[in-house]
Amino acid sequence: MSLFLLSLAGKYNYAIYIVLMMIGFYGVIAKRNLMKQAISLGLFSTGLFLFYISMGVVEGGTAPVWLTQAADHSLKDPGPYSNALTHVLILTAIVVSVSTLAVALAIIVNIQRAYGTIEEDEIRAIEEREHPEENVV
Amino acid sequence: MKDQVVLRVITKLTVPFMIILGAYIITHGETGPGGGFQGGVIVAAGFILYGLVYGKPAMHTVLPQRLTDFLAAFGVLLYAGTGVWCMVRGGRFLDYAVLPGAETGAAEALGMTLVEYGVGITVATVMITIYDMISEREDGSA
Amino acid sequence: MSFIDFHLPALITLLPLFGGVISVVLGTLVKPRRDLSWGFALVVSWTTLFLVVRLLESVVTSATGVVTYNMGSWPGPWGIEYRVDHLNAFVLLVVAGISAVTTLFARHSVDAEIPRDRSHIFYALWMFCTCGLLGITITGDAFNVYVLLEITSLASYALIAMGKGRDRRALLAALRYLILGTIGASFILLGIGYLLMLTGTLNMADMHTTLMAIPNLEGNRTVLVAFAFLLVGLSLKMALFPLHMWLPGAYTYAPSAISAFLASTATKVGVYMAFRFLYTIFGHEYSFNTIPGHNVLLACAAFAIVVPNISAIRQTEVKRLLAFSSAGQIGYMVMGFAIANQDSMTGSIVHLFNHAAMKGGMFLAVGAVIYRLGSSHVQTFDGLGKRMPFTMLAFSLGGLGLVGFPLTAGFISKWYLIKGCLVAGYWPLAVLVLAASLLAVIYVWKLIERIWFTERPEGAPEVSEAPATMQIATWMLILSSLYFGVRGEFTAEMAGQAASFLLEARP
Amino acid sequence: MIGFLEATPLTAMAVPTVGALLIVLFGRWPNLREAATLLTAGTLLWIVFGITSGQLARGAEGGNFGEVYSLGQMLPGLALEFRVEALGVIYALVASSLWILNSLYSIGYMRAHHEKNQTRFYMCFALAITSVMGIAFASNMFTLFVFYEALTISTFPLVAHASTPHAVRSARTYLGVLVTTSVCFLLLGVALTWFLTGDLDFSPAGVFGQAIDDGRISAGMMAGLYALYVYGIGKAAVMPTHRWLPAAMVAPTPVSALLHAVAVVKAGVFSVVKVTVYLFGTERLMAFGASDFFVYAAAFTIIAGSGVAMFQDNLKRRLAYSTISQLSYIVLGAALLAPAAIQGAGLHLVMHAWGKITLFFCAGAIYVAAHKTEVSQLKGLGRKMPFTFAAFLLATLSIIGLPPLGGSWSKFYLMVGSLEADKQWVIWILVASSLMNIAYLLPIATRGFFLAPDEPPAPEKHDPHHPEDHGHNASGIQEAPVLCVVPLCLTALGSLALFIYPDPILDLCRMIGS
Repeated sequence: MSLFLLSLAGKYNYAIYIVLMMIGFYGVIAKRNLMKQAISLGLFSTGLFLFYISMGVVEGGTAPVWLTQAADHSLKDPGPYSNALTHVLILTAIVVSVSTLAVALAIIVNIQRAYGTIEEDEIRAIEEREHPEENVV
Repeated sequence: MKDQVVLRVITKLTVPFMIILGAYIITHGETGPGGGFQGGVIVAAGFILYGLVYGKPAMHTVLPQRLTDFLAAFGVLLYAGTGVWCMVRGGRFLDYAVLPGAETGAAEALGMTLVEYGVGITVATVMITIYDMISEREDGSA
Repeated sequence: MSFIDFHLPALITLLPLFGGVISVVLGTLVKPRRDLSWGFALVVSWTTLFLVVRLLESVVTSATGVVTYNMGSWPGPWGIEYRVDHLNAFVLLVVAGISAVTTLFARHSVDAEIPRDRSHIFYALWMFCTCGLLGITITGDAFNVYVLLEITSLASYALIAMGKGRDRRALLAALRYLILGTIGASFILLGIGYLLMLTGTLNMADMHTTLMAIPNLEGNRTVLVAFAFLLVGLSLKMALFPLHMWLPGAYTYAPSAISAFLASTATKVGVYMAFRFLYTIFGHEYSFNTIPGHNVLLACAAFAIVVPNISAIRQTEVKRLLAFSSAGQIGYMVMGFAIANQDSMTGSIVHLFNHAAMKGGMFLAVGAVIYRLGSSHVQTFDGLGKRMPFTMLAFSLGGLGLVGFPLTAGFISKWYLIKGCLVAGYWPLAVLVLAASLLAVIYVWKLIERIWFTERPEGAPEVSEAPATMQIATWMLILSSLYFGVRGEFTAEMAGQAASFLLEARP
Repeated sequence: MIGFLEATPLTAMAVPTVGALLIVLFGRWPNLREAATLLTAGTLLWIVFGITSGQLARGAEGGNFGEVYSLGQMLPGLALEFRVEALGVIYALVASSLWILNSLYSIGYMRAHHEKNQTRFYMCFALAITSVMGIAFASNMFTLFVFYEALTISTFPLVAHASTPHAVRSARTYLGVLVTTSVCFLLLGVALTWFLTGDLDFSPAGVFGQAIDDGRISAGMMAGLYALYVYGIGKAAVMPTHRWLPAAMVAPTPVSALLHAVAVVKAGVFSVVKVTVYLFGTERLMAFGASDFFVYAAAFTIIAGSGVAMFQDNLKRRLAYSTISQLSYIVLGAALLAPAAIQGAGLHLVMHAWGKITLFFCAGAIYVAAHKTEVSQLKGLGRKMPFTFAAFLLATLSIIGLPPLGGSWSKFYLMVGSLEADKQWVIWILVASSLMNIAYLLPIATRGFFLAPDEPPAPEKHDPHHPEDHGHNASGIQEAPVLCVVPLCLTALGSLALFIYPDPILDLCRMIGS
């Protein structure tokens, strides 16, 4: 048991990523406010970013950049460095996630305009009143 | 926020530096940490700050909506165009080695800088467009 | 080798990308005119189709059956590698073909449903979506799949939301699709992340080699976790029961042309991704023997061909009915690749093609009805056979194909699928497949009776036949589905080649 | 290359297809459209005659199968192929000869009735005949299945022709039963056969030889497969798959005639015989006793069908149940497996077709002329409509199987067959069924001739839409239009002729299975 806890403590960032993701997941499922759903979605993605970033970390590593020595302008090996690949990947994923959020927000703004509310329950009520024979939303 | 003099003055002072910083980060992306994404966002932040403080109409006089639309597309065009330029010069897509200046290593720098600027322009303008879209009220004010 | 042939794989994705960008530029430079954006999109999409056909030719004629292209000349596993074999080429043909035909259809429909000053944006998004779909299909790099998947998804969320002009529920449907789609994509990204941790590479073929070299693979929890995440993410993206609930709304309220386009390509590319991940990366040995992935998939598929089809019967909105039916048809494809033998795989891949043609044609026919009558409620179809005979004939023929009557394409796929079930000894599934086509009979016949054997009600608005571009587009798809139903050789052989490629786990 | 109008299976299918196109093209001009129908029917008959004479010549040399004509591969290994063979010739001959008469009759009937959607009607008719030709000349089970389904689809609009809710509902039953059986059982059977043997070509030895020798097929599997086929061919209406047939009675009478004599039901029993003889092979079936069950099932259907028919007052429904019963004669003949029984089955295919189509023509003529649909309303009508009722009587005798009418030959052969198969009790079934036929068919004609008409009914509401309609009370009734009466007289005389001169049909029947 203690061994398990110890290994957990050593990989605490992985635990955090799971917690973050699950909080976001819960929000997406449980919250009836569209805006809160979008925020939860952002949280969900953040957990994912943490996972990728943790993955590339090398103990004691620095940024993977060649350093220029002041004296003769030659390049110096920076020593151990983190895996840049995962960080580059997650940079792309962050951009994707931001764009997704932006589209989500734009749609929510439009929903607010079309329905006058962003509460899912209220929208459902409106739709059921308008289209009683279909099971809509 | 028309009456917030401090804010207005500070904004006017900061915005140019933000844009310069953004441009620096985009340019620096070729050899060090930085690049189009980060730099683009910083540039956009400059414009958005300006829009927040001075109102959207003021921002639109600097950067009309059609121009942002155009630039967003132009950025992608710059990026993809660089790739195709490489193809035309006999390499593969985004094969910088065939660009002019290959012997001095400038070819890579050229290709990457063009691509980074392409990405940067697109990211900046898209960010501004998103701000534009979301902050729109039905009465049109900011 | 000419410039075009050498760069074919890259050009196929670049063309729609450039097309989309230029469409935006054109729209900002010139005042948007009615047919300008459409005409431009048309040229781009048909040129893309032409390039895809050339690529298909070169794949079929090449000695190894594989065409590769390294982005930026980075070799092999380090750079992004485009890798085209029979399977990709076939799916590319579906995507590019459907995109070209639906663009042809779109002229009047988009004019009626999208504000004119947004049309250049609309077509640009459409081309980005095509670019993404083609990119997913063509790339051999796992992370690239994710990025392009998100490009596709972002474009399609926006496209679906643009249906708000006709029905504001489009917004809700788009948001729901966005949320579930993002979760699905995140799961896929997680799965890729775990694989990256294990193998240190993103190239699919390389991943497979490295995975196979891992000792005690069946006991490796990380692989299992990656597999599970990918399975859930992919199921969401291809709308496999019970994760299909985003699909009916999204397809119902999207603009007509987009419904047809997405219904015949988006989920198909989802299925294609499942092929790639389960077969090319994990290998069918691992996916279906080492761990019982097929049990989960077969159970889902079995429910998928029954439950959404039953829902389809109850629908009163034809687009929604077709959408539910699409969710049902996914079940056939998944069943085919989960059984994992030559025949069932062939059936699955052929069905991917056939269903795209039939369902695309049907959605286009409904789009024509919406253009003329403004609604796709079942009651608008009453007696429509007299007023729009050609469109309705196309719709009915597509419906027959959906049921799987002989001489239509649907029959070919079902035949292979049944044979695959029998070969694998899953005869109850064979019976289920047959019985489920009876469900399709019910909802198709419900419409056929309305169209041909009901009088047009008193006071119904007068309608005439749909415009020529709409009819040509609809009939292109329906006729191709009929042609490949009578002459199934081409499709069956392509699919058979692709299936044997996957089963032999040739990278 | 096949020449224009050469007597081949492909031209036999092409002619009605082209005919359907012409009918659509001429849809606006009824006379031209009907001329196209008749011209097509005539051409087709000529081609089928050509095929028949070729087949008879081949039979004289001891051959049976003609050369293979292919429409190309539908799937790798599964081709749409056609081949002339005796049983197919019989079916095609029946269908094409009766189609031309049925077309004549349709013209009279449809015009007298001012039916709507006549173009669709004639077009689907022609397409149905295309499917029939496809079934008749199919050289493998796959092709047969394809056209079997095509026939179902092309006849659906005919059944639902009236477009009333009742018609549509009944058509739904029609489609539902036929599609369910064919998809769930027949297609499964075909797929299983293909999976087990890899071969679907019709040949006298059947396709299962290799698989049986390898021990991959047990007796139980063989019987199960055979059951999948026979129940899967719902058009053969072996109980309990018969429900579609009475439901299809809502169709206009020419369609009922087509369904019950020419196209659909005969496609069913034809397929059963074809499957029995050429897919399974009588020897293999006999060795396993796989078809024994269907001797009983068919016998039950014969008796039960007749039994139900006795209690039907609606004339067309009574004929429908009679058909169910009569179809099982053919299934019985096939299931008995004895050569004479199979020849009897082939003969009955022809004899019943000519007899039953006459009965339906008469029912339609009575409806057109007198608007009567119930048996109980027919008293004394024979005196007003002598030709119709005389034809009805002749056809009745043929169905019962009394000389000098064609039906007696087929019953004779079936009885001989049951002796050959050593199942004497079947004879008693046939005799009992004949007695029941007498009980439910003969009174119709006698009632028409010998009973005095009922009291003229109280003046009923006059239909304002058809003021010139033939009278609503018995006094105003006269014969139906000429175009209705002539075909039914011809078919009745045909039944007579088939008794006197059955030789070509007999020759063809003897070729079956050789």
